[in-house]
Amino acid sequence: MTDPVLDVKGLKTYFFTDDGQVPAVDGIDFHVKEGEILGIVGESGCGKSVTSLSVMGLLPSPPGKVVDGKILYNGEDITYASESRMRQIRGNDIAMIFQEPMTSLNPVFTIGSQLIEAIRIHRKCSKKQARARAIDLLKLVGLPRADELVDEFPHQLSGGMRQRVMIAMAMACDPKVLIADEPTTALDVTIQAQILDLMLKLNRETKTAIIIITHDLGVVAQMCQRLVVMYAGKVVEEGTVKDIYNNPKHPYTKGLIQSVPDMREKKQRLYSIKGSVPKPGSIKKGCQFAPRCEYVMTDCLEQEPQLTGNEHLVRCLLYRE
Amino acid sequence: GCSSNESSSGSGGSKKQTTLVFGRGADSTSLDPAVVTDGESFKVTKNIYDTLVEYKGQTTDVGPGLAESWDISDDGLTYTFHLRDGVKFHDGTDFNAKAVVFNFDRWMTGKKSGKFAYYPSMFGGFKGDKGHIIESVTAKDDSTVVFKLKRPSAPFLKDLAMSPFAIASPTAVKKYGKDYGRKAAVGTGPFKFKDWKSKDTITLVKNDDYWRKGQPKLNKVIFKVIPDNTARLNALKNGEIDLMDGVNPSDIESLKNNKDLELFYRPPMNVGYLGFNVEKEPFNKKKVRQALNHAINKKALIDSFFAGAGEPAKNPMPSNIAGYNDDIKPYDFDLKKAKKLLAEAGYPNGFKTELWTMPNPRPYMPAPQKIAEAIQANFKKIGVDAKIVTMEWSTYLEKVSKGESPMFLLGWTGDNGDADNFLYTLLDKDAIGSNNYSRYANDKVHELLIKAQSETDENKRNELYKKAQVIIHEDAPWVPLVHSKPALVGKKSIEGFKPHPTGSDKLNTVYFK
Amino acid sequence: MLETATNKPPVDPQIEEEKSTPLFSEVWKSFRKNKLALIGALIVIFLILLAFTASFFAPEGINEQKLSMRLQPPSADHWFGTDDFGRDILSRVMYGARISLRVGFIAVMGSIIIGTLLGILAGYYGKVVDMIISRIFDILLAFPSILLAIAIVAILGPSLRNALIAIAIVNVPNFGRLIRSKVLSLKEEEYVVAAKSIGMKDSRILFHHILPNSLAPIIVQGTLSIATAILEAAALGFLGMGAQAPEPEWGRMLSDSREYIQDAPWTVIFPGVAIMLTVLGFNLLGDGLRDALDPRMKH
Amino acid sequence: MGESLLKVNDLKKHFPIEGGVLGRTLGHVKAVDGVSFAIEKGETLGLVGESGCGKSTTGRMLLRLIEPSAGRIVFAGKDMTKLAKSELRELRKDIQMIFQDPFASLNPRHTVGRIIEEPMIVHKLGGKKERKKRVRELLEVVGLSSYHAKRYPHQFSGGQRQRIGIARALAVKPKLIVADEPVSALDVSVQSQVLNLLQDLQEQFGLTFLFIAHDLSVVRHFSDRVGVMYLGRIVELGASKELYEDPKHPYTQALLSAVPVPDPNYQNEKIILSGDVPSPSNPPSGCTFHNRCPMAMDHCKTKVPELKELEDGRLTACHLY
Amino acid sequence: MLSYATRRVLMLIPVLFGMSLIVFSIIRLIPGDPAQTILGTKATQEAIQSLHHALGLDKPWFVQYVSYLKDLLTGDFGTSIRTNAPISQEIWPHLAATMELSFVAMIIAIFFGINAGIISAWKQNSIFDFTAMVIALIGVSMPVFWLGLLEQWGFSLELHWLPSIGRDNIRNAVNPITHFFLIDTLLQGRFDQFWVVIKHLILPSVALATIPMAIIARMTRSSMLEVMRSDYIRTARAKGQRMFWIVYKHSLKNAFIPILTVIGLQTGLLLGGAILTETIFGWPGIGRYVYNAIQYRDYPVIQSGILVIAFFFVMINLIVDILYAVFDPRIKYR
Ligand SMILES: Nc1ncnc2c1ncn2[C@@H]1O[C@H](COP(=O)(O)OP(=O)(O)OP(=O)(O)O)[C@@H](O)[C@H]1O
Ligand SMILES: Nc1ncnc2c1ncn2[C@@H]1O[C@H](COP(=O)(O)OP(=O)(O)OP(=O)(O)O)[C@@H](O)[C@H]1O
Ligand SMILES: [Mg+2]
Ligand SMILES: [Mg+2]
Ligand code: NI
Repeated sequence: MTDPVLDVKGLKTYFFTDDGQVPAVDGIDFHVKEGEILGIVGESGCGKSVTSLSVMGLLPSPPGKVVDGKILYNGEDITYASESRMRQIRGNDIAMIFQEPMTSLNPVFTIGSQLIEAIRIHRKCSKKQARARAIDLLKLVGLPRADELVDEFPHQLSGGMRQRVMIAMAMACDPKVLIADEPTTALDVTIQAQILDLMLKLNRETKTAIIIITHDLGVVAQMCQRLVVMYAGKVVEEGTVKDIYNNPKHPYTKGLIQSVPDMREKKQRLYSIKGSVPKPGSIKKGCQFAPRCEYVMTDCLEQEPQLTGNEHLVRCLLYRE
Repeated sequence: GCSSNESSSGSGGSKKQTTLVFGRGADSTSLDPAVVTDGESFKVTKNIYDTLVEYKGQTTDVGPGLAESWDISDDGLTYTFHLRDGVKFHDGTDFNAKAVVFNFDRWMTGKKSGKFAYYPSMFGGFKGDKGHIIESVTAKDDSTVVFKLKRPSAPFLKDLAMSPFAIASPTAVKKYGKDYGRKAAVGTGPFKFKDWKSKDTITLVKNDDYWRKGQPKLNKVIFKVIPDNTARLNALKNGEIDLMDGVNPSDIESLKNNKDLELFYRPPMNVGYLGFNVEKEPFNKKKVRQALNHAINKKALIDSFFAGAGEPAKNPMPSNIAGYNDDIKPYDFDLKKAKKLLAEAGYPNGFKTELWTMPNPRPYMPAPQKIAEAIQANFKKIGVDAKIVTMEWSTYLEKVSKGESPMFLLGWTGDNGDADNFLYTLLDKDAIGSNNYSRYANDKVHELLIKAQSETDENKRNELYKKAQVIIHEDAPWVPLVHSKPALVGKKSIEGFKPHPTGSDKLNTVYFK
Repeated sequence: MLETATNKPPVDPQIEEEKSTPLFSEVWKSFRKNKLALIGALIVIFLILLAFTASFFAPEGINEQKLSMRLQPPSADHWFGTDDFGRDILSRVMYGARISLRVGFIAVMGSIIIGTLLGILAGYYGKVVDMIISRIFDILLAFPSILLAIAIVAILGPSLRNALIAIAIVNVPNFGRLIRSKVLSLKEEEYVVAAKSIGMKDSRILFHHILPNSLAPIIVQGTLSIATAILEAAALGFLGMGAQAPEPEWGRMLSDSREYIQDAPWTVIFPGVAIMLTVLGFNLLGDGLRDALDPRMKH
Repeated sequence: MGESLLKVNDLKKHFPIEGGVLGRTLGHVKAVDGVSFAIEKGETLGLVGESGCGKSTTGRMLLRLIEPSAGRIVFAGKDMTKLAKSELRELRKDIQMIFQDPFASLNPRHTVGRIIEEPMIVHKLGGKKERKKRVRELLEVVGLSSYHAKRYPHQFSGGQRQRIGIARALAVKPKLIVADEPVSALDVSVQSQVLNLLQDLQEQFGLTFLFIAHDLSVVRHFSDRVGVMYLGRIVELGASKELYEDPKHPYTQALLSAVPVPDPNYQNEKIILSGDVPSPSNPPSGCTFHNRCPMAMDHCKTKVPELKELEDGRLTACHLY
Repeated sequence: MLSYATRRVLMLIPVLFGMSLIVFSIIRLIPGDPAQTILGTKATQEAIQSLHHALGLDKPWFVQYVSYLKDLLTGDFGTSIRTNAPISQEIWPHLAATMELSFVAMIIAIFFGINAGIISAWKQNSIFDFTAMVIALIGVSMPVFWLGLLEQWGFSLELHWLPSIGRDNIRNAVNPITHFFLIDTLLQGRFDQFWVVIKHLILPSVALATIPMAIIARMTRSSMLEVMRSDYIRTARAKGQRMFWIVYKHSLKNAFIPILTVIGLQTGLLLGGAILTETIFGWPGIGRYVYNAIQYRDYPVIQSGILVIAFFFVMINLIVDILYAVFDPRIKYR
């Protein structure tokens, strides 16, 4: 087996706010190998975005800070790398696309100039060459009229087109890892299908490892090989997509999968997890999911479960050895 | 920018300074003296034009000007002026009797234009008006002009010396028409008009052909508008200007100690007073007016707000004017007496009233608001609670003249140095509605003043005025406050500058050491 | 049986904690953290106290002239020195607080009331009414405010009261526009649509939903406007178009003692400092309130 | 099944686009362009479609929150488009709305109790005491506690707020509820709670729903019949089971295929549509779908297809049939 | 873009028309009589009346307004009642004086304000940020007239470093061409005068610049902070771009629109609001010109002066609006 390109170990990212310390990410482990597509699912506020920003070194700081853990890129520890080293990595080795295509492009610069900038930061080339490359990239992501688009402004493009531009920009320097933070949440289903299709294609062609962050279980099921399920800043389950969908272990994962209506058949009644996602840090002791868990045991309120198992890992006292 | 050495070398290199910058508070309104009424305009026109006769030195005595000499007929109705020969206007045309006649014709027939304000007020109206005293002005020959009057007028010569009656070039007046006085100003005076930057500077240059040989001594005079007194003084201290008027009294003390600057005092020809509206309760009571006369500490007032540059007033006119009654004993500052008088008048606890004051400094009262404040404090001590009211100048005059204010600060600067110009103008019952703001009417006084107008014997005339002053003092329609000696300040190196009581100075004798 | 009963969500722990009137306490919480705003609040409170107690604490009356004691430098007797009438400057500055605060508050209240009325008319009734009112605002705003104020004072005559009226008028368009835009945006808010959808009358929507929710920006703008109103009043006083002698209005005091700046600088310095501190106080307070009241500013 | 509770006939809304020198009308956004449907008492009609296709506009026109440009809305036998303002306010009691954004639809300055009570005050239902009592009842009904009445909206989570919104809608005992994307802002686990709640309420009170959503699975789960909208028109309408299992219109087919199914074992053939949804201000001629339709024929470009009945009440607007 | 601009220009017409009407009626409400002012204490009832007639003040006000408007349309501002001078000639030197002063003040304000704001935002919560913002707060709270007095006292009266009043050396006056003295002196090659003009500009322009500078700094900071939190800045950082470029290129251009708004607003305010500074520094500007005219009830001057100021104010807004489109490509299509 090949070594992972990106390996995150025990990452903890806290926010130090006026209201106290918020453990947005509270010990996360995952890794991704070359050419692999990893999914990270979790509900809003569970720390998905913070994880990805931590990896990129883009946390708003203050108040955010990585307090523990390691981020290894190709074996190199970049957790506390210098800003200049991080600048070399960003865009070049690890690229990122964001949830909101409407606001992620700078409205006052043309598509072309933003793409050219992305290229010229990491590649020595003339403006002309960069422009040619930009047009190629736009074609690569399936945008029509690429040579006109370079001179247009973001507001002249639809959401789906902008997301393609974002992908083109991310792919500009052939990164090894592409982190996509909810890349399709803001898009319509038909457009989502286009974008996902594009990402799959790129993954196949360039062997770029992709981390898809989403809350949509459907997207994960269709796209990913492996899956990390997050809850309240922690990984609660990790494994291959098939394993997890066919045999979810953690009560949260189970509940999540069951509570989604299935388009193919009408369930009489949806399963539902009671309560709502807690604010990070509000549950101080025991399992974060305990207050909502159907299978809660007295131990759960006291003891913090660990991630156990191999290949298919789960963080639940039900599975302790 | 302008340290003093830089500026003095500004125009003349290392040579003697020949440009004088005169700083003043407001711009001229026109350079045609006949149409203006404000002192600021006369300051400039006085240097461009000459009058037939001129005031001598720092007095209001009349001496030759464009007329070398004159004869007066015994009945006092015919004046014959012998004009100076060889005088030329700045535009090169000749000054002669025709020019004089032209000018007088222009004024006396100008009723419709509404422009010539001084003429009718000094000569009793325009041509055809009932009061008009000039019968005719004719040129006997090129250098002789004859004035015929309808009735004798004691101040006639003094009137002719006034700035508004300066002689302008007929050619230029005709040529420029409406624009005369703005685009052009052509007289016979020591300086020629060069240019006028509105609200900023007026520049005059030397008239090389001036009829007083060897004058003027300056090459250039710039009148610079710096509206704010303090700013103007700052400019002087920084050497940006050479001479200025409108000095804050508060600055005088420190100026006295300034070795680079010199103070000049203008001999007083004015009166600043607190007027009562004698038609209004409670000022219709003589005792109240007298009480208030006793309640003001004039000396403290003058020390604090005129920096001593003023004489306490006891009469409505300054002491250097013929007819001044020096025997009058002023109301002394005595609060007890004041209270007693008030009580007698029926106001033992005083009363509430308003004290109106002018919005901006005037020559006779450089800090009217502060004086009002001080008077207010004085009056408070005898229970008179006066609220200070102020408004914009023209409204102020309008309302005061309509009798809307119970008590007001005002003043008067004499035009020609004649007692008539004070007493009749300010306190005669004929002047109610114009300059008799107190609305004071006393038939005795009226009689005396009218008689004096046509009395040509100096001594008899003076006696009449003295009598009138006694009555006025007793009736106390005013509190005469002060005859201010407005201060001017200039560089130590200025020589030959003699401020004139009328408020406008001919700078032909001025030079720099 | 309904399943909802069994499915009842557990009460969130954080809901339990907050007890007191939440909006106020929340605002106070975020305000308290802002040190500058607290300083501002302190200055303002201090000034208000000063204004109310000036007559007790001022060492001397405002108008006690002692011409013999003119222009004394600061000393133990006269901490701020004396002016050209020999009056105690400290006392006058203290009384001045009363004048400035009164001008600030009343003028701003006036503009708020008129501005709100016009703003509501424009925002809620739209169309022609909006056109007319907005254009009037445009026109008024196209004149530099100090010039407009001067013109108004010229009409009414110079006095503190008229300066106050002028300042109020000059500030009306600011509030009018604020309210108008607030009404326009709130009209589209979903909870207002919701109110409409339950069949609520326009007037009720206006008074129960739109106005209360416009309050925060009005308070903020109001506080900041007090600062400008005080500055404007001082400027008018300085030009002789505001408070009249012998009222100890700070701007007036400044212009009255300008001529002494070289010989008796304290006569100029202290009133100026008073103006600056007061305005600063209200600016700080307004800024703080904005940060506390405007959720957009939170980060 | 009884009478139609609501009948909508050829409903249109054209928003003017203003601009130019004097604010002239430059054109129209055809947000809704001829929509007809009926809702029987007690049933749920689902409305799906991509963003901007006119779902919300349709929903809001039913309450006349937006004035229709043309068409008729007959509710309980009364023509709503002809009502005077006061009658309309009266009628709004019978139609209530649940909004998408749980954060924006509650006045932040009012207590929850007041929010729920307000409709009763407006319609003068009961005395003060009764109203308070009913508020408490309603809170219990939607799964909150009666002591929540004193709280303010910001003290609740998204799911709880949505329950408050539902309670408000129920307060006046409406006959029809227009639910505009009631769950799309919610987390997956909370979404199922709210869906279940709505389902329960419908059973309990016999409510009729117009259920608007863009999530096809949710619509399928909740609705008896479903209408699919595209660019302001309904392109297909039918019973949900049949429509999902056998979509007729090419757009419906593409839409359904594009939805990622949360099951890694399920692999469907995705129909990826090209391009974006055209702007409603300038819709394509003829069949508005023709430029993206994989099965477009020549006359699709010119002829507008009618909504025709195919079998057992299924309506489709396509020239293929 | 062009149609946008024309549309904006056309929208000016009713505003300007309304302004002229308001100005006209406002000043007729001002009590006080220009004739009385002109004639002063020497006025008689008769003289006032005939002057009224000569000035046309005895006609009904709307007749006066219509004829005023007619003149305006032909570019004739009328003549000053007081000096009889055509206002169109008088007004320009004053306007130019104020414009020059405002322009220099604005340059100072913009340069220091924007940079202070940017650095404050970039180094948020640093000592620099804190100090700059406290200074800015004091700046907005500063009574200009007081600051002007203190400046004059310190730098001119006590230290004698800079001239205290005026815009050029009175004795060695600039020969006006455009009336912008900085330009005129350069055109004439008078570098000595140029330097003198600069020296005269320093104190008043610094006084005048204080408030706009503070406002611009504050606005820049908050606008930059907002922009720097935005998604596209995160995108730029994710590309690996340097902070310097992110701040000065990506953020500034976006943050510039609200900054532009305050710059426009402040410039407009300076034009008419410079009265106080002009008073203190004896600057022969338009503010004083109008202020004096109000004192003298010189109706035509007040009218035209205020209108010209308002016109420039509106023009500046227009320019700002058009500049928006330069900085924000989205606006053209609105
Ligand atoms: N700047 C910040 N300051 C304080 N807390 C923060 C900040 N940013 C994020 N958090 C906290 O970190 C937690 C995780 O946030 P994150 O954005 O990673 O969630 P997410 O899983 O991406 O959610 P979503 O699906 O809504 O994007 C949140 O609960 C939030 O409260
Ligand atoms: N007030 C309005 N003025 C102009 N156009 C409008 C207005 N409201 C909506 N539109 C336009 O009408 C179209 C339909 O809008 P609508 O909100 O009904 O769509 P929707 O189907 O609800 O979309 P979403 O899923 O995003 O909520 C959109 O193109 C929108 O831009
Ligand atoms: Mg996120
Ligand atoms: Mg919608
Ligand atoms: Ni100089």
